[in-house]
Amino acid sequence: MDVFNFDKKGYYGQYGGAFIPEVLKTTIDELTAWFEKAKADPSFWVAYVDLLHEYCGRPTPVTHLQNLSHKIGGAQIYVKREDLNHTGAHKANNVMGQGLLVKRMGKTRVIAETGAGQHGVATATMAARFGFDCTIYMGDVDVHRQRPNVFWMEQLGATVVPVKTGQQTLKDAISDALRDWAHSMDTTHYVMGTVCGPHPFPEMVSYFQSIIGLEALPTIKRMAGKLPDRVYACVGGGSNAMGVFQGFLDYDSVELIGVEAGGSGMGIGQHAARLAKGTTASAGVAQGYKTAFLQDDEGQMLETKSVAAGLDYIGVSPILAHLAEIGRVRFEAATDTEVVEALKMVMQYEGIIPALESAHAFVQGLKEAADMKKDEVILINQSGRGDKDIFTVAEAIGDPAWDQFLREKAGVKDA
Amino acid sequence: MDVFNFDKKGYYGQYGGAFIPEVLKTTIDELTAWFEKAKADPSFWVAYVDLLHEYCGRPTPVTHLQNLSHKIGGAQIYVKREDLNHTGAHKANNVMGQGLLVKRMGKTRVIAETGAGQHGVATATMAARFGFDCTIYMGDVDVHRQRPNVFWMEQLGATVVPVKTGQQTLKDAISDALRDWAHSMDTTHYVMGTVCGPHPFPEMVSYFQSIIGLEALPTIKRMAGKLPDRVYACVGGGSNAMGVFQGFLDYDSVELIGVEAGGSGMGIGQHAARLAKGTTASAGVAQGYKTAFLQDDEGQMLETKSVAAGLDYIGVSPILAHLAEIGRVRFEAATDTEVVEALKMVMQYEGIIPALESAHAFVQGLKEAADMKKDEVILINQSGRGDKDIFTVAEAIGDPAWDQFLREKAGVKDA
Amino acid sequence: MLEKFVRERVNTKGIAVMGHIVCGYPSFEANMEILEEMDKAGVDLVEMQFPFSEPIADGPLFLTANQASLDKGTKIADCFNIMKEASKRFSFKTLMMGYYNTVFKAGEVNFCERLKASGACGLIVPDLPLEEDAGLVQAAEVNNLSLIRLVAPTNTGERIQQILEHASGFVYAVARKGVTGSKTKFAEGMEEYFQTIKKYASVPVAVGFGISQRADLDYLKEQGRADIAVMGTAILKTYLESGREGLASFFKNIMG
Amino acid sequence: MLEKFVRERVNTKGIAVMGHIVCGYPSFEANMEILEEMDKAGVDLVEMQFPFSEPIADGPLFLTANQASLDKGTKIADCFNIMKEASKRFSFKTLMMGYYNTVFKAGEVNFCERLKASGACGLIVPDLPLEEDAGLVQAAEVNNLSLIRLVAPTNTGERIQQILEHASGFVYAVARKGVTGSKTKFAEGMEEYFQTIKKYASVPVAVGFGISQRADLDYLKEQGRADIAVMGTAILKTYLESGREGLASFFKNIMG
Ligand SMILES: Cc1ncc(COP(=O)(O)O)c(C=O)c1O
Ligand SMILES: Cc1ncc(COP(=O)(O)O)c(C=O)c1O
Repeated sequence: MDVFNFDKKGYYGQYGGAFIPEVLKTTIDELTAWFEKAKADPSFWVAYVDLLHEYCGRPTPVTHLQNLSHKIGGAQIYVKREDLNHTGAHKANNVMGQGLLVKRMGKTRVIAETGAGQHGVATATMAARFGFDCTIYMGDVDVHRQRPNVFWMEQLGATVVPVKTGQQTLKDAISDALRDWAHSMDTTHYVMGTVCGPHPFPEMVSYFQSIIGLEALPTIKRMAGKLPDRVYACVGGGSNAMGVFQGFLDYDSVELIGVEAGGSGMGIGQHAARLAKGTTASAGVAQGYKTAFLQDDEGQMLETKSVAAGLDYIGVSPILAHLAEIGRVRFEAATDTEVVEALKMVMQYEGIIPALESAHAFVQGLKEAADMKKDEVILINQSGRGDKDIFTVAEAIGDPAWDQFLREKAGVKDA
Repeated sequence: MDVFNFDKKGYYGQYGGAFIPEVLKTTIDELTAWFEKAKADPSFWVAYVDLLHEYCGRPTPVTHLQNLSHKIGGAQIYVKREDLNHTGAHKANNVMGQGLLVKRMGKTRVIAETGAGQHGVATATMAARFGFDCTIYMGDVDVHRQRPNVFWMEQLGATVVPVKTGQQTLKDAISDALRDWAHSMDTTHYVMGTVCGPHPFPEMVSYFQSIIGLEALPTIKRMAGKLPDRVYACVGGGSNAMGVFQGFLDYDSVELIGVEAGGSGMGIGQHAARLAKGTTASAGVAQGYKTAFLQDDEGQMLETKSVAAGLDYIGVSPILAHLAEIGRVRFEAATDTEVVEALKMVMQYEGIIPALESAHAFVQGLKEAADMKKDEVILINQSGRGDKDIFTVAEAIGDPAWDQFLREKAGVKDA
Repeated sequence: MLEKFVRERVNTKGIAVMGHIVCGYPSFEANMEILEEMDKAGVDLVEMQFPFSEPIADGPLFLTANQASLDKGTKIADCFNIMKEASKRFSFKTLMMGYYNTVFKAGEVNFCERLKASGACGLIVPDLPLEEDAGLVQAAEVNNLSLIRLVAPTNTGERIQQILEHASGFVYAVARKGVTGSKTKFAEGMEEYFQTIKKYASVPVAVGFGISQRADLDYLKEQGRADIAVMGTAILKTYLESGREGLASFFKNIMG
Repeated sequence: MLEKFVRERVNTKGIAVMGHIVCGYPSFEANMEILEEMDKAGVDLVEMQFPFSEPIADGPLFLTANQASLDKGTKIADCFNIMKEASKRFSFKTLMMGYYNTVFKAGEVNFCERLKASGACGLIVPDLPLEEDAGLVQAAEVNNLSLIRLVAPTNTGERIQQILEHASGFVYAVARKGVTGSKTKFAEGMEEYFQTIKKYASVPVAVGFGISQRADLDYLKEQGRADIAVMGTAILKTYLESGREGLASFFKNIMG
C-alpha cells in the first residue's frame, strides 16, 4: 500500500495539501524538489542510515516484555525501543534526515516548533552536529512547563523563542515558526517535527521515520516467529505512528492502532483526540494543511489538554486522517489517569520508563493484550523515554519528597 | 595481557584481595564459584550479549566528532557512546550481567550502593526486569542532591535507604550495603557497581564491562582505519575505564589514560584523584579490598570532592592501581571548571551531552588532541549521558531561568 | 465590477488606497470609528479581516488583534453585520479578508452568498494558493465576487505569470518577505519584481509593504508601480496609539 | 599466655566474660568509667576498639561510636594510651579490636610492638581473613600477642576446621548473621554450629550474639557451649542510657 501515490500529489484522500502564503511557495517547491531528488538517490538513504547508526545508535532493539505478557496472561507483548535513540525519542530520526537535506540545499539556519521540547532538543542537537544556526519556537506555557528541555536546547547553542500568543502552546509555536520562515527562507529551513503541515512535510517526515518500521518488521518476525497481530503507537502529530506503521501497512493481517490523548475525558477542551471514537474533531484547514482538527463550528481551533505535552495538539497527520477514514488504522484514546497507571506498570515490571506520550500506546496495548491469545503478538512503539517527564510524573504521582527537593533546590527554607 | 591471571587469585600486583568479615566468606566463595562457572560456560556470555542487545540497545556506536576534531586541529576524536545504553550509562552492562548470575544462583533479592544514582537506577531497572526485590543504599547527602534518580529508583520498585552515617556519600553507602549483606546473603546478592570491593567483584565487573572494549576495538579500526593512539576514560571506581581498556590492553601502541576527579584542586579533601600525579593517596585496605585510598597517616579515609558524584570516591579499582604502578595506564585529573567547559564544547559542537563524569575524559582527550597529528586517533569513552546532571550543570553554569523554574515548581511566589 | 471601480479611482486620483480592519478589534465600535475616518479620508477599498485563531500570514499586531477579537466572542455573523453596515454607509468598497478555514467550514458557496448579501465585492484569502482555490473561484464568480490573488517577491516569474492569468478584480502584490507588519525596506530586485507584475498583469496592482508616510505613496505612484496602495498596520497602530483624532491627522498627512 | 589465662578463669567461674569499648566514645573519661565498672563486675577480657572511618563489620551503634570518636579527633596514640592505662590499672586482659587498615598503615610490626608496649595480649581484626593474615600473625607472635580468629555461622564445617587450626588465644565465634548489635535470635542450626566449633577447637571459644541478660549467659554456660561470653552493644547502650550507675546494676543483674 503506497500512501504517497495519490492522484493529487501531497494529498491523502481528501486530506493534506499545501495551504501556504504565496511568499513560501517557492521555498516549499524547492524543498519538494530537493526531497524528491534525495528520495530517488539511493546514496541519500545510505548516508541517512549511516548517520543514524553512527550518531544515534540505531538500530533500536525490540524488547519482549516477558513479565507483563505473563502477568496479563494474553498476547505476547513486544516493544520497539525508540527511547534508546540519541536525545531519547524517535524525533531524532526525522531531524537528522532533514539535516542532511538542509546540507544538500546549502542552507545555514534551521528553525523548528516544539511542544514537549523533544523535537526542539532533537533539532538543536542536529543543528549543533551540522553546524547550523538554530531558533526554536515554543509556546510560553510550554517553555515554563518544559524548562529542562529549554535548558538543554540553549546549552546546545539554540535560541529558544517563547511564543506568547494564542494558547501559548504547540500550535502557536508552529504558526510563529511559519512566520519566521516567511522572512528567512533564503537561508533557513523549517524543520517540521511531525507528519503534519503543508506538503511535502507529511511525506518527508514519514519517509525519515519509516526507518522505525523497516527495522521493526524483520526483528519482530525473527523474535516472535511471526508478524505481530496488532501494532500500537501514540499519535500526537503522528510521526512515530507513521514510522512504525509503514513497516506493516502492506500486511493486512496486521491491525494498526493509533492512540490519542484522552486527557481528562472527551468533553470539549479536555483532550486531544482527533480521530478516536467520540471526538468532535472535523475536517478543516489550518497551519498549512487539511486534516481533522479540534475546532468549533466556525473553524476556530479549540483548546486541547493532555498530561503528555507531545500529544497536546489540535491537528493530526493528514495521512493518518485518511488511513482512519478508509479503516486501515483504528484510533483509540487513553486518559491521563490510565496513562499514569500504565507507566507505573511498565516501570515496575520491566524496568523501562516510557515517555508519557508513549505510555498512551501502552495503555491500549496492555488493555487489549488481556483479551488476546497467548500465541498472539502485539508490538508497541515506545516513542521515547520518560526521564524528561520527571516534573510531570512526580506531580501526577504526588511524590512529597520530590516537592521537598524542589523547595530545597529553590532555596526555600522549611517552615 | 591477562590482568586476571596473577599467582595470587584476586590480586593485581599488590592490590586487590578480599578483606571481608568471616560471615561473608561463604557467600563470596559461592559467588566466585558461580562466576567462574558462568565464565567457563560459553552460553552464559551469549545470553549476556543477547540480553544487552535486546533490552539495552547494544552495541553502542562509536561516533567521529568531526567538528571538534576540525576545530581543535589535531588528532581525530572518536567517542564510544555508552550514553545510548538503556538507563543512560555503562552501568547497565554490569547490572544485567550480575542479574543473570543472580538468577543462576537462585537468589531473589539484590542490594546495591549508589553515589550519583546511576548504578542505583541501573540496579533497580535490572531488579524490575528480573523480578527481584531491591534495596538501594545511598548516602543521605546524595539522596538529596540526586533526587531525580531516587524518584526513578522508587518508581522502578526499589526501596532506597538513605545512609546517614559518615560523610553520607558513596563510601558510606558501600559500607551499609556490606552490612545488609552480612545479614541477608542467603537470599540476597550484593550488586557491586564498579570494579572495586573484595574479589571476585573487580574481576566480575571487569568481565561484564569488557563488552565496551570488545565492541569498540573492531568498530574504531573499521572507522578510523587503524587502532587508536590513545584511549581515555573517566575513573570513579574504574568500571567504564576497565571496560573500554580491556579492548586495547594487548596493543602496546595504544596508550590508555584514566582521568580522575580533580575537583577544585589537589588540596586535601578538594578532589578524588587517587592515582594521578600530585595525589596524596596511598595503599590501604578498606571496604573489602586493598588499593590506593585517599586517607590520612593513620588510615582514616578523607573527604573527597567533585562536581561529578560518580567520581567522588576514596578508593579505586585495584586493577587500575596495578596498571598505574606498572605504567600501562597513565592517570590524569580534570578540575570541575575544566569539566564544565568541556561539557559546553561537546554540547555546542557535536550535539552530545556527556555525563559530568564522562566529561572528565573529554577534558583530557580534547586537551591532548590539540598536540597530536591529524592522522592520529583518540577514542574517548563517554560513560553516560548528562541529562541526569541538569540540577548540577544548571547550577554550575548559573542559569537564572532554571532557578526561576525551580522556584515556580516549588510553589514560590515571586517577590 | 471591482476592476472597473479601481481603474476609475486610479484615473481620478493617480493611485487608489486600500485600508484594513480586524473585525471586532479593538471593538466593533472602534471599527466603525476607523471606517468613518477612512471614508472621510477618501479610502477606496477596505479589507475587513474575519478573525481566525491561527492567522499564520499575520505579524504580531494583527495576530494579537485576531485573538483578542475572538477572545471577546466575535462570531462570523458579527463580521458580516459590520460589513453590511459599512457597505451601505460608506463610499468605499469592502472585501472580506481571512483564512481559508473560515470559508471552508462555512462552505464555500454559503460563505460567498453571505458575503454578497453583506455588500462585499471580493475576498482575500492569504493561505489559499492557486492549486487549492478552484471551488472558491467558482462560488465567488457566481456571486459576483472577485477572489483576489496574491503574488510575492519570492515567486518566480513563471509563477507570477501563472497567478496573474487567473487574477480577478486586482492582484495583491506583497512587497515584502514575511508576514503583515514586517518592516522590510524595498530590497534590491524589487523593481524587477514590479516590472514582472506589470508585464503580465491585466488587472490593477495593489501593493502593501508597511506604508506609513506620503513618500511611500508617492514612490508607488511614480512610474505607475502600483494602482492600489495598501495600508494596514499603520492605520491600526495609529488608532491604538492616538485614537480617532490621531488617525484623522495621519490620513491628512498621507493622503490630504 | 592468653589461652591459659582464659582457661583459668573458666575453671573458676564456669564462663569468662569479655567486654568492649570504642576508644574515645563517648569520651575517654567515659571509657574509664566503663572500664572501672567492668573491672568491678569481674569482667575478664576487654576488647578496646580503635575507631576506623569505615567499620563495615559494625552495626549502627558502634558505627556511630567510631565516627563520633574520630570526629572528636581520636588518634591511634590516644588509643594506645588508654590501653596502657587500663592494662596497668585493671585486672582484666586487654585486646585491640579494629580494622586492618589501622594496622596496615602503621605497619604490622610497628603496630604489634606498640600494642605489646601498651599491655595488650591480643588483637581482633574482623576484616582480616585467614588468607590475608600471614604477616600479622608473625608480627603478633614475635610480640607475644594472639591474633584472634573469627568464625561465623555461615562458615562451612571445613572452613571452621581450617580457621581453628590456626587459632591462637581463643576463637571468636560470631553467633549471629550480620554485624555487631543485630538482634538475631539463635536460629535453627545454631546447636550444630556450636558442636562443629567444639569438635575442632583446641582453644577456648568466645561467643557474641547480643548478650543482654543472665539467661543468655546461662545458655552459653550450659553444656559448655562457650568459654567466653562477649558483651558489647548492651554495655554501651546501658551506659549511654543510664550512665555509670545503670551499668553497675546491669552487671550486677547479669553477672552478680
Ligand atoms: C516521546 C514522544 N512521543 C510522541 C510524540 C508525539 O509526536 P508524533 O505523534 O509526531 O510521534 C512526541 C512529541 O513531542 C514525543 O516527544
Ligand atoms: C556516567 C558515569 N560515568 C562514570 C562513573 C564512574 O564509575 P566507574 O569509574 O566505575 O565507571 C559513574 C558512576 O556513577 C557514572 O554514572
